[in-house]
Amino acid sequence: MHASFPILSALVLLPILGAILVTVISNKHLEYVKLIAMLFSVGVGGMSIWLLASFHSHDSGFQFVSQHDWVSSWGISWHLGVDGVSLFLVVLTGILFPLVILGVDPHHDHKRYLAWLLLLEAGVMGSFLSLDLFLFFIFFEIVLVPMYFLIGGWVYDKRVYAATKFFLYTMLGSAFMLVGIIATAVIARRDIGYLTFDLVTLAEQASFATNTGRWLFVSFAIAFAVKVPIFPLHTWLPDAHTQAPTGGSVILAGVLLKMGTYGFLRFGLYLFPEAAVWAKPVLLTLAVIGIIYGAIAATMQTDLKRLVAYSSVAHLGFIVLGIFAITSQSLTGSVMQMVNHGISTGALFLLVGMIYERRHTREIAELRGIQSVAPIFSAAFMIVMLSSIGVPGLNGFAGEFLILIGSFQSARWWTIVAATGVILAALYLLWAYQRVFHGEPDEANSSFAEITLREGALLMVFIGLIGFTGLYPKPMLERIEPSVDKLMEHVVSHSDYKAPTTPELKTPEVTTPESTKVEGH
Amino acid sequence: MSVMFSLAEPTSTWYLVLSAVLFGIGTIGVMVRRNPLIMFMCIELMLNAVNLSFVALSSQIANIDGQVVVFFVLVVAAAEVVVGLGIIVSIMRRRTTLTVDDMSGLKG
Amino acid sequence: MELFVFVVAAAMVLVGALGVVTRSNPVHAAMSLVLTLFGIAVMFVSHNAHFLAAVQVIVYAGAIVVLFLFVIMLLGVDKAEDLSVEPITNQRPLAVIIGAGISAIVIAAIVSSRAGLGPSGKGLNETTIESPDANIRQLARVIFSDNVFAFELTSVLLLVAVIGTVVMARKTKSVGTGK
Amino acid sequence: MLDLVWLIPALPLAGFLLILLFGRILGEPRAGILATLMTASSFLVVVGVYFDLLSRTAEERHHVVTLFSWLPVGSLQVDMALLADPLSITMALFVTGIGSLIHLYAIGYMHGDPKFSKFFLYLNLFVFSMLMLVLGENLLVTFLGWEGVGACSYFLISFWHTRDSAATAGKKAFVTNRVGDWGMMVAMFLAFSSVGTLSYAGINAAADGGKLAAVTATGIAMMLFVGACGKSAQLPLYIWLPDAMEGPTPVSALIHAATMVTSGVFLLTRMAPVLHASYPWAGDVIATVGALTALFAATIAVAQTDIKKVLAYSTVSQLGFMFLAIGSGAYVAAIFHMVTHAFFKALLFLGSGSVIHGMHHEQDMRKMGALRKLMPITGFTFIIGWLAIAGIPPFAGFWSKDEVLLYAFANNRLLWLIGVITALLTAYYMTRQVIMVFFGEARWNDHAEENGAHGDHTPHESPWTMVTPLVILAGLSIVGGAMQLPFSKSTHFLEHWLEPVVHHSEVSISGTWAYSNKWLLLVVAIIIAVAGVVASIAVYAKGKFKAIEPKILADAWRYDSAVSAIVGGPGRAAFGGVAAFDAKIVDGAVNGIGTEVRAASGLLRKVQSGLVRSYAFVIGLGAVVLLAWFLLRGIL
Repeated sequence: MHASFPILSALVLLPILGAILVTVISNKHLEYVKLIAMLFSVGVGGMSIWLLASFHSHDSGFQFVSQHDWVSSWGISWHLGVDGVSLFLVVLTGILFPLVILGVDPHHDHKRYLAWLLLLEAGVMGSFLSLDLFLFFIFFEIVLVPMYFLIGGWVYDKRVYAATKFFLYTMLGSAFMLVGIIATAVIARRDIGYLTFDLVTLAEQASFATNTGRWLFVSFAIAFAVKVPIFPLHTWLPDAHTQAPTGGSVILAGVLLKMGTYGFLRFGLYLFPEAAVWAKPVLLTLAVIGIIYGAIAATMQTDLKRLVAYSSVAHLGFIVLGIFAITSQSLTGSVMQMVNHGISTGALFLLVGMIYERRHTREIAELRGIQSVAPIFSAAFMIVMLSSIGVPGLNGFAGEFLILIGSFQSARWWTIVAATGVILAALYLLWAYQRVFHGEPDEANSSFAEITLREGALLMVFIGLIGFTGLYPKPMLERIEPSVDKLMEHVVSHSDYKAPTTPELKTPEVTTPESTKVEGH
Repeated sequence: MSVMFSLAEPTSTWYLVLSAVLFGIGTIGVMVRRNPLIMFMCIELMLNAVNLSFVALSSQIANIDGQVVVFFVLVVAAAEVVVGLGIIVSIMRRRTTLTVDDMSGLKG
Repeated sequence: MELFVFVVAAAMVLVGALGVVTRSNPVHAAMSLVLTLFGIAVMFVSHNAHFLAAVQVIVYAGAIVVLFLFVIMLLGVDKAEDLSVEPITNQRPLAVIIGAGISAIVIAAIVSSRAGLGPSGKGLNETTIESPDANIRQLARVIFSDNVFAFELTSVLLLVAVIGTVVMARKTKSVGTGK
Repeated sequence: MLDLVWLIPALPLAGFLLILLFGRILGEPRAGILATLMTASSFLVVVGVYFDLLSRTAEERHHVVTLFSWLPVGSLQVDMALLADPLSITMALFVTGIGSLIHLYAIGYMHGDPKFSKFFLYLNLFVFSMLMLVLGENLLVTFLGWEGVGACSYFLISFWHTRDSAATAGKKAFVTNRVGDWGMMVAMFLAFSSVGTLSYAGINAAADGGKLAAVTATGIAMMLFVGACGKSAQLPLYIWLPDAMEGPTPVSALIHAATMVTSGVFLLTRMAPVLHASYPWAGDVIATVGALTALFAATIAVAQTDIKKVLAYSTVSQLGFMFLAIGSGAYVAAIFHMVTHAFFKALLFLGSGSVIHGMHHEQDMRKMGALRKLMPITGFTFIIGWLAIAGIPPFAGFWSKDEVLLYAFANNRLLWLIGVITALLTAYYMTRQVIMVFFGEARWNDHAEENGAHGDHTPHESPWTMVTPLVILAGLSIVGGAMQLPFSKSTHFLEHWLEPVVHHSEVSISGTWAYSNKWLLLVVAIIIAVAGVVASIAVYAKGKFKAIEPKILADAWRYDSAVSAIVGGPGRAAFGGVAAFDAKIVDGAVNGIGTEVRAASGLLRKVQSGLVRSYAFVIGLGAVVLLAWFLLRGIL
């Protein structure tokens, strides 16, 4: 089954084909343009779900691997593979793009918009699937171009400023990474015997001198830290989010930021375990600062979209905390939270976009009493918001809790401080909710239209995911965990890091005479 | 004189020196003249200088490849002149004087 | 004899070149260019490059210079350029220094490495009465075998140049407002 | 029957889902009836489970139903599992029982509200969450319910969100609760890292077996207490509860008196072995905070004029009693008081709701009076509630309060004294309330015109749906004390019932002075209660003394306003400072770098003169330099 169809290559290449087709078709047939974009994105989404279905859980290695020589003299290969760490990010990407394409209308320049989106999808897919440093870098950079145009091409006033800032900022980070990638391959040649950019070969066979490894790690970390973003490199994010069209914001929050955290896992921890353990205190501290700082900054925002953007800074802080706490639970939680954040914050951006569609403002002060006129819309917003706050039973909690309980094992005080972030999350979101949805609607808001069928269907997908993942995360966890554990073993065996051991589960003294299992209810 | 003549058979070095001088003159022309047409002609001078050196060296090392290169240079020069003159013509549609010093729209 | 040819041809070349640089009237400059080109053609002949000499005369001296003259006439810029003023400070002395410098360095290089090159190719075919097309045959064989791809590319290049020029020089309705 | 435990929360959940889907179609009153039926049938299941448990031996009264594996990661294995044992079933009994009554009541109370079905939607969700909280087999399932009730509380407090005060109160409740939730989360982390499981059985077994270091146990206990302080409105986190009275009165009765606010007490009881394994000062902290909260809130209640605010502070005060009991090691007493309190406080709240309903949404007690005749059933049942809370025998509150005080005395006499003073104040302010509302002169006509009332504004008795629960609860308030009578060991029914849960941790006071003189303490308690009632009658009914109601008490010691001032003033300024820091300094640095680069390139830009011949010169110069370099290096 695996060998017969190169599904991963198809996941990467199909969107590119779609983008080309969309570009080629004449603007006069806009419906064809849309149709093509839909077909391709839905096709990729379907394939990603098929990938999920045929993924072997409890298998820690890379699956569906596709490896072909590319620039063989430099050891660069087209090497794609998926494991538990990347699987759900790929699926999230596969699901999010068709939803955005189907559900969000850019109002003008559809063709350009759709072409960029499809190219973006290819870049993101490629980044998550690449197992070759060089290939990864290429996809990592490809992403910038469509995102630049998506931020800079639609809707708001300061978009060019935001797009330029986004581009330069992330470019700067990537420059360091490029140096790091080349240096890694060249230095590792001594151990391996030949020049290769292959991630697995490098990670398993190369060993770097302590200082070299640290420098290399730092060069990668800068790029990922900008992308995540980690405090204090985050200021491009609020601008980019605020100025991007709704679809762009959803994608940016949903999958693009995850490229940073994913990079930390895949390239930071895996390639340079020793250095990652060395950098642990710094990154944990920055993560915790990001959690608190992002939340506080979010509280004081007057622009709803900016508020959500700052909340992303806080949420991503949790993920980074989980990654660098390096325990089974925290890493699993981080991977899960990457997906959860993509769903819930993506949905929040969708909702804010819907508010903008109706009221043409994002200013909290100009919105009021929407719950009275649009109760269903408000309910949807409420559910998504509660997920973002981290109420148990919804997806946000499952990831956050795993991160925190895992991090507590190895980074106790950081975790205790980080956990206060949940208080602040409630504060800024509820305060915003109160100002926007509660109260008596004034004249401008009393005609706020209730949710349409299309919007409702779109949100139902998100809410369904939020509920399902929150209540029954097991299928997800058992696919993530083996890979994460393997990664952790790799870190432990390649550094002096000791994984914290939780005490053996003691069988409770009070045994139950007839404990029975009831499946579901 | 005849002794000198007979003694001094022109070797390829002579041609190369001539080519260098011709190239220098062409360079000076490009820098000094303001009429783009004449600047073009000076560039032709430089190209010819190079052509000359190719042919001279071709015969010195007894290799036809030098002449092949000259052949291609001729073709490219022709193309270049065509495009260059086309540009000049379209520029002249918008301006009255033809001085490169006036075409400084790309200054920083 | 060869020396004589060289001296005459060199004189033609240099006089023509100086003429191009110094004559203020573009038409005169173009005529000086023709002189240089002929001189070069003569030298080509003396190096057994008969085909190139012919092409030099036909394409360069014929077509290209005629094209120059056409444009000069077409644009009506045959007014003499005022060479007594130089708007850019020190441009002329600097230009002379640079030009002379390039020449001097190249000459120095030539002179210092004079003995470095010996015959390396298969030799050039002498053009004789029996085989008047020896040079052309040899050249053609190389162009159409080893360099056939580059040769085909030149045809594309020329095509592009022609089309480009036509597009560029075409009179459009809204001159000055772009598009 | 025990395997049907999952039905207990499932029924309200089904109600929630049905109303979610068909709420608008059902409309009033069918949505309410559906919700009530769901809760009532849940109650029936609980009763069934109760009898099933009762039929077993004490050791077998522990039954786990695992629904599915929730969060299994490595050594962390959390199941979505329900636990049926005496404690959880006791809680479930009164949650569903009182819940059903309040649902019924709400059908009448919410009559005519445009969001009628939505109200029951939230109520059913709340009951579901509360049942998850009490039935949870591990801390995480409890936490699911814990946050769920918090969210429902938020929805219901801000139910009439067009009023700004209601919206703010809801937010305040949620955020303050979150502070407590932080504590509970840290407690879970600590428990997991030291025991390796989150299940109550595992943690408690470790604590009982001495495998939990005292310092860890203390940490867990204190963090749980922080959580309990948030949820159960103890000092210093109580501030949300009085504001929560912005919600509809059935909500106040159900959530903010009978069930949700007691979950802190439940949690500490559930984790009693951990508390037992802690340092002794942990219990003292809890008892002291409880006693202080009790006294603090009671003093405030003395001067309140809003009928619901009095009850709200009274609730805080009574919760303080429960924590006093917990801290003294008297878990049974705490649960006992919790149950009786649920009866009479729900009764009082529902009674006040009936009054408010009858008074056309007037809550100021100064505008009431002499309602006894116009609202006979409400008045009669309210008086029973009053007697119960004031501690007059043989009503329920007397027995439970006495039990708490008995243990407090054995533990720490100073705290006992505080408890007694609080009891006195309780009797005093409750009597004041009853007199102001039901006796004296009718004052509701005084302000009728200026309030813009029109037509018939005479108070009226409430419909049967509202009155029936009052009567049932009144009955329970009378006989509730029978659960645990101090006469002999054999009448300690509740203690026997709960023994499997708390037997290791319950403090034993037999042999202390307090135990041997418990009848004396009982008499003291009666005297105190009667004294409070008499004093209040003297002040408010006979007018013999001038009422002492200092402004500072009416303003709740200005604690709430001080907190608001700090949060709204320096707190907000600090937050604003951070936001400004982000915009000016962090982002400023980024933009600053951009500006600097731009300025530098502005200088370089001048090199681009636009003069082709100058460029040619530079190219030539470059060629000369390069060539010269080649020549000198001998490359040429």
